[in-house]
Amino acid sequence: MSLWQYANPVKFLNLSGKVLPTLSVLTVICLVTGMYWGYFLTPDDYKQGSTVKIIYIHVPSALIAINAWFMMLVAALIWLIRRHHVSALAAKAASHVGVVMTLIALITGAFWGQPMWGTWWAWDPRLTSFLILFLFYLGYIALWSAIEDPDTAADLTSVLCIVGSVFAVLSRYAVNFWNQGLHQGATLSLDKEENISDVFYFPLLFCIAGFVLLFLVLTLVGTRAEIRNRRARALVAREKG
Amino acid sequence: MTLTVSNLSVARGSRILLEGVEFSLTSGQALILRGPNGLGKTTLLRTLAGLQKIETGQVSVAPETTVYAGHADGIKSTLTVRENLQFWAKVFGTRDIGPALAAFDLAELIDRPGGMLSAGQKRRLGLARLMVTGRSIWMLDEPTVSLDTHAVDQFATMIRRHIGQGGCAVMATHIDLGLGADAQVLDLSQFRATDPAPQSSDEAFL
Amino acid sequence: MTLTVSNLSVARGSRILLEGVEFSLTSGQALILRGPNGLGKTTLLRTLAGLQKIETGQVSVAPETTVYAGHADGIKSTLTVRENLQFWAKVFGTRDIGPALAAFDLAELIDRPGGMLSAGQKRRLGLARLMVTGRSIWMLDEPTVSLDTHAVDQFATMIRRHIGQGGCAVMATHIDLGLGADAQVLDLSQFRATDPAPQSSDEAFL
Amino acid sequence: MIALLIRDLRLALRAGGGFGLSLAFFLIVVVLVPFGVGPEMALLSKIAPGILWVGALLACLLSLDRIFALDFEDGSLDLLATAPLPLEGVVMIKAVAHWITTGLPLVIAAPFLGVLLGLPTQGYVWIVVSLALGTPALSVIGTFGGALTVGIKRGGLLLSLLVLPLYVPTLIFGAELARRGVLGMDTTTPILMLGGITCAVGALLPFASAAVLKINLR
Amino acid sequence: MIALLIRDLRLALRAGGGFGLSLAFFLIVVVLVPFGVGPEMALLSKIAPGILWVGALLACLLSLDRIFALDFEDGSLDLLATAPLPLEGVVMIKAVAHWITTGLPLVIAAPFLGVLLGLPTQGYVWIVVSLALGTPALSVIGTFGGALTVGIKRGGLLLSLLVLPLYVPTLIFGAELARRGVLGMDTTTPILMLGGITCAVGALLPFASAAVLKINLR
Ligand code: HEM
Ligand SMILES: Nc1ncnc2c1ncn2[C@@H]1O[C@H](COP(=O)(O)OP(=O)(O)OP(=O)(O)O)[C@@H](O)[C@H]1O
Ligand SMILES: Nc1ncnc2c1ncn2[C@@H]1O[C@H](COP(=O)(O)OP(=O)(O)OP(=O)(O)O)[C@@H](O)[C@H]1O
Ligand SMILES: [Mg+2]
Ligand SMILES: [Mg+2]
Repeated sequence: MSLWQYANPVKFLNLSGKVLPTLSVLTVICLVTGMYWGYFLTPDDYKQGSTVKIIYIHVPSALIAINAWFMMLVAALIWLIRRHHVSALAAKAASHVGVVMTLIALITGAFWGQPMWGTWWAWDPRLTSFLILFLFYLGYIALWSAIEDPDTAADLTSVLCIVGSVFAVLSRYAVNFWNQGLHQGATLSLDKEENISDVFYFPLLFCIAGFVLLFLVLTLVGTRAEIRNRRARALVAREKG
Repeated sequence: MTLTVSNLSVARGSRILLEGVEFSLTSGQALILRGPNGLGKTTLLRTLAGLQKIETGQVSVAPETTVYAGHADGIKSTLTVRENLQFWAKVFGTRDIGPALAAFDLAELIDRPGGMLSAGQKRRLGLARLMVTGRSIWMLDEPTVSLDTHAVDQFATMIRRHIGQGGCAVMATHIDLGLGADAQVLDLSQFRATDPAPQSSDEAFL
Repeated sequence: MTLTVSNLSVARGSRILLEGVEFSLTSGQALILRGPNGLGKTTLLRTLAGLQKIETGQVSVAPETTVYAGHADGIKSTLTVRENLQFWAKVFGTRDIGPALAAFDLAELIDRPGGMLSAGQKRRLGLARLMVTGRSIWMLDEPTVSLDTHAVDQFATMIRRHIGQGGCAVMATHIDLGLGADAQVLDLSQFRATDPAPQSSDEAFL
Repeated sequence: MIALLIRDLRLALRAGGGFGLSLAFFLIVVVLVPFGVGPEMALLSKIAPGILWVGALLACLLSLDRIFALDFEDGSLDLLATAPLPLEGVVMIKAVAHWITTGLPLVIAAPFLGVLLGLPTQGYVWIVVSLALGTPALSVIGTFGGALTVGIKRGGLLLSLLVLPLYVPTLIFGAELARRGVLGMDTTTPILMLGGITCAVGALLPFASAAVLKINLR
Repeated sequence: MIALLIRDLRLALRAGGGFGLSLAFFLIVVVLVPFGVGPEMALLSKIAPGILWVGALLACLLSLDRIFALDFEDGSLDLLATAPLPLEGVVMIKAVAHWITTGLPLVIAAPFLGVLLGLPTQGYVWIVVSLALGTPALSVIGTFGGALTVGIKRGGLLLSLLVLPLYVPTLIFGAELARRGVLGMDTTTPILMLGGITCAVGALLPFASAAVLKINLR
């Protein structure tokens, strides 16, 4: 049997129902460990003070925000090529998680920026392209909700997702170009990765793992809800006639 | 140049409306579809015209021989009657809009903008469009709405001439089209989906 | 509660269409207006309803007793049948939408959004609206368009009940409304403006 | 009347009803300006109050054609005009519904968007005050414009053209109020003027709108 | 195909067809900005290229919903879809007609409006070049957005929301090109990028638009 059999909504419901409890428990363990370790067992940074601890939410959520879009892109392709309903609905569910993660990354970033850069917001390329990603999410979700027929909505949002991805990459390049033109060298973004010491690194890993699991759990739950919705619709249609 | 429909189901808004629709039409035949409000006549015609998805079953017809005329006539209110008609003539690669104008007494309205036509005049223009398409299989949804008795006669004449020249037509209507015995009548009530099954895409969820 | 029209001219787009229209209607009467396409039936009804200017002549009627129903039914596609109807009931200060729903078999469609109705179902909802207005003089433009024969019967029943209760109705139509002898018929062709005079405001320039 | 208000709010909130979209448009205008003007915060924070006001005004403008055009197209407006409601009341209710679904969200969102443009801290309260005072006038004036253009198919752009000059005084005093507030200057005159415009416009313009609507329906 | 182009141009030029209105909107945005930002010429001339680009983009945006919505509402689109024209061709023609009636006037008007914002003399040619290179991309992308939202009543604002992030690269390179031109800096990269975007978008996006339109008409 191929993997595709799980693209059947009913099979998917059964399988995901089985894995969800385990996944949820794992999520809680990772998040609690990472957060507790990060917030209570690490020292304050010598330069940034305690604000550095925003990193435990900021970085994982930013990661998820971007990768959720990739997942949606893959799901869109699967829907357009193989027309598996689960993938269309999973894309929809992922977009809801993705937009929230984008928002969290933006907000935590803003709260971090205030003490570090003295401003809530700067038109740094990285921040800017994130804002554009947020707009893409908004448009995508608005399109889903504006169309009644679920198959049509799935088709249209899939095309939007693909076209949007191309443009998102293009904007990323454009934004880099645009900002360098004005801020020669004096970019605001921190030198990441290298600066980070192991003390912060390991709890961060746990947090990232926790957020990845959280994303999976929320997306699964969302997909299941969408499937149930469609099921209810189908049943109502059969009943009423 | 035939239209054959076999075991067709049509759906709207995730509900199957008609099931197992079967009929076939060849050159020189006209078919009138009847059935109560909300049965699915409009849906069926749109499906035949390729404007809606086929749920199950087959429609075998060459798409480049059909033309559809629905509730809306697609008349631009700022273009004149002539411009409206000529546009469609060009799109369908035909030349002469004269016969179409003559068939529906539109000659005197020729320079009037579409927005200044009365309901019946609009509909006459919409029907005249059929003649300039040069297509042979016509699909008409309530073609005589708003027409006065004289225009209904003109419509019947047009249809008779069309099928006389080897064309064919499928029409949905609630009222008498004045075609008498020239057209067969098909009551769609017999195809009403009995156990209204959900649409095929919803079925996957059951 | 009467409608008296004397020596009325109506115009559209700076052309007088009908001249010297005369009729009067009292409680319990129904009047059917007939005439070929483009004669001015819609224009006349809109003038009577106060939606268009009176050229010359008089229309004596209390505006708060009339209600107009034209080609468009004013149905909001995102509101359900119930919400659509209830809105008009509230606007006109009536309470109960039950009888109106019953008169046109709308009970089973009550939670369906307006945009998901078929042409005939929309029209039935449009007619049901008349009943919730509680107004007594109805002005209807081609009320039975798209209705199936059963719904036409329901419409005739509604009109009979309305005039039986002392209401009255003016209707423009090309087809049989199923009212038989309950309604008088007025052929508007006799009032066609003979020498299509320019509209009054243009006259100043002659 | 209440029924009409409820219906309009309900229509706005239903799928495709446009609620939140003018907010999104506001967001987008504010986001686009840095792309056009360049990313320097010093420059941006200088033009921030003005851009916020222009953005709010444009977002408001774009939703104006929904006020009457939808009702006109599906025939509801004819029916409303012959219903036992005074047309002035209908116009008033339409303006109120428009403000609730468009103006109010803009007022609430403005400070957040101010962050993007680097609005100085003391500016937030003034942006909110100036928009809260000014947007009702925008809705009422917009309703007038909607009534003027009601018979015209896709009159959206014509509507903008007609309404924009009428918006100028509100914009001038509104933006001036916000700018003065940001700079810590005296704000009495613009506050009084802005409040005066909103009151006067709210009291008088509905009559003009109703008159215009009557002419258009005839 | 030619017949369709002629029809669309004719429709746009007739009364109420919207020709000139997006131009007027452009004018008004440019006029409003000084009211919002304040009258200092030094500041205005600094933001002039950016404001001109943002104004042109908004004007373009506002006319997008006419591309398909009108044809959809009166049933023409159904008839066009069953006519012997490839849908890709229809989409292409629609974009061309939109550019001729909207983009081109904007390009021509921009230098005149530049005067109002105190654009430096050497900037005029660059504003024209950048808009001439960029607006075709705006029309094509806009057509895609129009095709996406065609079945949705008054989808105008949703359309804006969908299209605006897609406009960002064009806007950035366009405004950057104009700004660099004004400052006398090197313009090769933005010219190449802008031209590249326009060509790529013009060659590929119509297929996506046609696909989307097909889905929407089904
Ligand atoms: C609104 C403001 C901000 C936004 C939208 C934002 C967005 C992002 C994004 C998109 C990433 C990329 C995640 C990845 O690709 O791995 C990221 C990573 C990061 N951000 Fe922010 N950020 C913001 C503010 C800040 C501030 C103020 C700081 C610190 C002073 C900061 C520090 C970091 C660090 C350390 C990373 C991890 C870098 C890495 O692992 O690659 N961010 N942020
Ligand atoms: N907006 C307009 N401007 C100018 N003339 C118009 C306008 N609308 C309609 N007309 C013309 O006015 C005349 C009367 O139109 P009206 O709609 O009243 O006719 P009608 O009797 O209702 O016809 P039908 O039976 O076709 O509905 C027609 O000849 C029509 O061409
Ligand atoms: N957009 C829609 N979404 C869901 N259901 C719809 C939609 N449009 C119509 N329907 C439903 O589909 C059914 C068939 O509609 P259709 O328009 O095909 O009927 P019809 O036979 O043409 O009726 P009529 O004689 O009234 O025109 C109706 O019951 C209607 O309520
Ligand atoms: Mg029908
Ligand atoms: Mg009429």
